[in-house]
Amino acid sequence: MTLDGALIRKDFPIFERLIDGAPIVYLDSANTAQKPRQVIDAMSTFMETSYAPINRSAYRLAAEATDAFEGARRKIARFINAPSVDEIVFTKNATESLNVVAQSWGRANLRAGDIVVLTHMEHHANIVPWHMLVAERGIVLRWVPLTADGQLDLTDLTTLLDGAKVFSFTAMSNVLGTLTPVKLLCDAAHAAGALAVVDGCQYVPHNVTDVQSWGADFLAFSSHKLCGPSGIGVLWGRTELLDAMPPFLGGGNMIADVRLDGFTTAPLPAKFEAGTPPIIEAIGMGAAIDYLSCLGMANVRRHEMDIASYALRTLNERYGDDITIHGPTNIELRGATLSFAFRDIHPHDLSQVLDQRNVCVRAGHHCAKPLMRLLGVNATARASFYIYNDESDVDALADALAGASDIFGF
Amino acid sequence: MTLDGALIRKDFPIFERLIDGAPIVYLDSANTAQKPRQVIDAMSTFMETSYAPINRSAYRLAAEATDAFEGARRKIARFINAPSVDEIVFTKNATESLNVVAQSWGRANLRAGDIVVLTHMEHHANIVPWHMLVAERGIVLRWVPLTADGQLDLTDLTTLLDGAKVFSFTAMSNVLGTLTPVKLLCDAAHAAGALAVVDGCQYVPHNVTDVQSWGADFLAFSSHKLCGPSGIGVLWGRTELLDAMPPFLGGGNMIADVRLDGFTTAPLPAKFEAGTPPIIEAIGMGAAIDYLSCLGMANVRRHEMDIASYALRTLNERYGDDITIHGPTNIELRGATLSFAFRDIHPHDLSQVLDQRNVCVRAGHHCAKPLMRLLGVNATARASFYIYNDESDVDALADALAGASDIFGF
Amino acid sequence: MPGLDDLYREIILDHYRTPRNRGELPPPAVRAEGHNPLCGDEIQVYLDVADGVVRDIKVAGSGCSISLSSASMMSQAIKGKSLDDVTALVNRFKTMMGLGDPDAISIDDDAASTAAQVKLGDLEALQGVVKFPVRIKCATLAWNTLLQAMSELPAA
Amino acid sequence: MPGLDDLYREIILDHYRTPRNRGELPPPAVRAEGHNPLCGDEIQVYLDVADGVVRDIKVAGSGCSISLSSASMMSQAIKGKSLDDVTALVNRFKTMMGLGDPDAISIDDDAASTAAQVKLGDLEALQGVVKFPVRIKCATLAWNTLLQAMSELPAA
Ligand SMILES: Cc1ncc(COP(=O)(O)O)c(C=O)c1O
Ligand SMILES: Cc1ncc(COP(=O)(O)O)c(C=O)c1O
Repeated sequence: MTLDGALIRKDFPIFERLIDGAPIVYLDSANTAQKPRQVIDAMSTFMETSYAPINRSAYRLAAEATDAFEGARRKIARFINAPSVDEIVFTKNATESLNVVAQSWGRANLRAGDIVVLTHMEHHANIVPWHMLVAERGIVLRWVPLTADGQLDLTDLTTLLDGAKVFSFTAMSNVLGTLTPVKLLCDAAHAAGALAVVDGCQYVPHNVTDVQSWGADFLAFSSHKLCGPSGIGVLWGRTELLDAMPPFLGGGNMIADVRLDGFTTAPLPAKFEAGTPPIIEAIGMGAAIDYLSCLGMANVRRHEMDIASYALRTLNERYGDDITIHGPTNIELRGATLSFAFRDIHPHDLSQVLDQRNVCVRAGHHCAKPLMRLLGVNATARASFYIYNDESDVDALADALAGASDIFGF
Repeated sequence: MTLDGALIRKDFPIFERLIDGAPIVYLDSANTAQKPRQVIDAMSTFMETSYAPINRSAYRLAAEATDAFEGARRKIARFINAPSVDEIVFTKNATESLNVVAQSWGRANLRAGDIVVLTHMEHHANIVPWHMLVAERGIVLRWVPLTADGQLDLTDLTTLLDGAKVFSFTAMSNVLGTLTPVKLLCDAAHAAGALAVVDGCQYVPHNVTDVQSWGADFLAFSSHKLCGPSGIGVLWGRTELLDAMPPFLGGGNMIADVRLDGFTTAPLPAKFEAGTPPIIEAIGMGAAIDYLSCLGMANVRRHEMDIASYALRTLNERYGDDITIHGPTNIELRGATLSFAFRDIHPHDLSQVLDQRNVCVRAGHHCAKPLMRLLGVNATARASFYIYNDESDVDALADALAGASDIFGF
Repeated sequence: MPGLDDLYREIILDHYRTPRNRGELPPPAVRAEGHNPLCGDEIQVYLDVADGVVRDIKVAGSGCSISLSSASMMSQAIKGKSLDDVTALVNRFKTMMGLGDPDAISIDDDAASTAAQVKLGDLEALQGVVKFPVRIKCATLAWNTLLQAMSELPAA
Repeated sequence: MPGLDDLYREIILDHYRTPRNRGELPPPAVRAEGHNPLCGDEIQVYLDVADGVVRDIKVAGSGCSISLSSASMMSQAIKGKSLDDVTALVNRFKTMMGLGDPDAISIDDDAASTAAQVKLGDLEALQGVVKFPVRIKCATLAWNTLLQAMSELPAA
């Protein structure tokens, strides 16, 4: 099935809004995605008719709310093909998910000198938690380098992984759009005796995800990038690992018993869900997953490949040497997230000027400063496309770029 | 101004719902509160017209979303009279807020043998994080005991606090309804050289809160108990303390710089807000605070005192020795949260039977197992009242209790 | 909506008011303890097994009508039974509670059909609990504690 | 909605294309570094002060048109000024940027009126930035870095 961006936009109320008399060209979905009416309504309806505490009360309203909440968990388990629904831990965002891995698994298992391997294209969320263990524990970080066209350079992977305890890597770069060979990387990690931690923040919203076929150990992702609400993320982990890890946050719901002199933990997933969970958000995330599943994730991927091809072709043909688009040129190896430099215009100025035509692109370091330094820039402009975009959005971007030259007088 | 529960209920769509042909008598607000249309609409409208990333992009839509998000932070600062808006840290719930204090401040400042004082009426959220430091660090816990009518027994407070580094206590018990003398406790903590950490989860939604007049050091509370959405909580802390603490979660937004060999942290409050924050939830929480402020927190308190008085009177008059209501009888010393035992009927069965008349009360240990053991029970039934309740709800509860006797054949 | 009659059947209230096999057993009987973390209920199961047969069982602790009556009926049902029959009964009971969890799927066909044949007797009265999902944990508390006790039996 | 003309005034673009006082100063000039964590911009300010007067100032690093032009205009405006005048100018500029933060409130009346009298000159061109709140951090980056440099001056 071919997706029709214009038709999909009709499900997203924000595209009815006019700024300066024109609709919004939203090209910042790698940052956070817009919300379809189905998600907004699911959250509203839940608050209007079924809101109640989860898991702790005997009355029907609470049972109904619990069913809805746990139903969302089951949807998520299916969406990533988790072997067990109890392996789906709700967190507040992917950042917390990665911190749980680093702080809970890491503190229990990593000692001074232990090696953790990251890649040069990681988001700060998959760097800083490990830096914190460097400072606290004296673990050692190694970095997988990049090729000139922004892929992982795997030449020395075996050497890098030698003796490593963890290999934590993104399935798709939020800057370069690069898709990494996740299964191959998981296999390489395991061959070296290391855990494979996958940052799926940019991958899960855009592709069919199957943690079992990857053979991954942990997967982190956020709801807000897949058309769900903010305030909720997921950590998936294999049962044996989650079972053996110490809890991360202490409080209600994560305990079996609490006495004056200590506590025991609840079974999965409650053990990692201290306090009142993101109830309304889980309902919304479930609705987002229903929405995406209905489109079909294979179709979503194909749709984005089409847009990315068209964008690369259009921008390169129209601006030639005036534009530098980072990352792989082979569409099979990338998603529809394009970071670029345009003439000498600073990305911040570029974004501001594009905004005058309602073209929303992000300018900045994209929470990937080590990668920025590697690219030799402080910042890039980034246009990222999703289900509700189509070729007309690429054209709008290309047209708006022309306006930027005028102001800066080239 | 006297609040009219029936009028307020009209703002809450869930009270239009009929179960078995009758509306819901929701007496579980100490667990989580229902949401007014104003909050539901604020969240929907934000998603429909203004959803965008926060703080990281230059285009107008993002600037607008940022203003709305930071506006919510300002509302919260005013609501608790924080001296600076930068002291308002968004967390996922009060549980996380308390864990940040224990894990971030605690790990940096507490050593083996250091003393932390808690009370016997704390919620697990204010116990387990400290237990974790007992296991990890060897800190020592001391417990403020209770009087027979469920108040803090302060007879030996000076001795208990002697040499303590932290005094962490609830401003209102979620089981007994007891209000604690917060200012006095803060002063006592400071006189002993200890920090005063206030768990305001049950207090902030029901009373005028002023952290400056208390002289507190930290305050934790959740949005979902004050008619706001789930998925967001607050940690307020004094600037000097937050500034000196190490960060808790590592990732985007909380950094000033990230290099291959380390990172530096951003200023407050970003330093403690790693990753994409609860954006939609902050908007919703801001709307809830507007709603409550409009009613007036002093009026809310008076309304709840009236209901609590009526409830104590009605239940005691009607059921005499067949009912035991825990906690203070003096209304000045308690909120409108009533835990009780009714004849020999197990709270779980009681809750189930009351539910047949749509009376929703919680049965369980209320995440306060140490207190349960002190009371000599596994569980209590708890009816908790809020702005949308009135005397008719008390009557519904009293009537439904009669039905329970029938089934269990007394 | 299901009515309370589905839940509080007379036989359940009878077992609640007059619990069978209440008490403790001295060692070498095995003791296991179960919590319902949601409501704070705690139950202890004492199991005395010889030659693969449950010679005696006692239940202590406190709980609601559903958890205590379920424990009482369970104790009646398994006393004198072989461990194999007990296992089959546990499976049958859990199936009745709608607990089609992934583990249950892995039961082989033989075991499943054995489970289907096991007689529930009085326990059928607990069928109504399925309509009150929150109470399923109450009804299964004693059974999970029993399983734990069985796992702690010395190898034959 | 404000138009881009409010932001990209000709004088701003001129300072952006031809930045004044660009470069570095050797010690004993004080060096301070500022980040804009949102966009990754980094700026270095070198400050040479003698007898309470700014003898020289240089700016290095990279940034957008707003941050670099603001830095360039700032360097022009403060060169040769007394530290008191510089402080007054910083306050005046921050007030123009709408930064009525709590600290600013604590300025006493005298200082506030002094600040009001300080001439902004070319810097007035940056007034339009207030309409683009996200860019305020760009416009003030050099100024905050300057304050930091001043705080690191050896005590007179
Ligand atoms: C006194 C008290 N503290 C802490 C909490 C934990 O709040 P949350 O579950 O929102 O993290 C609660 C509520 O459950 C509470 O009543
Ligand atoms: C690759 C990658 N990892 C992690 C994150 C962090 O996600 P969140 O901000 O939702 O925690 C992001 C998004 O910002 C990302 O793009």
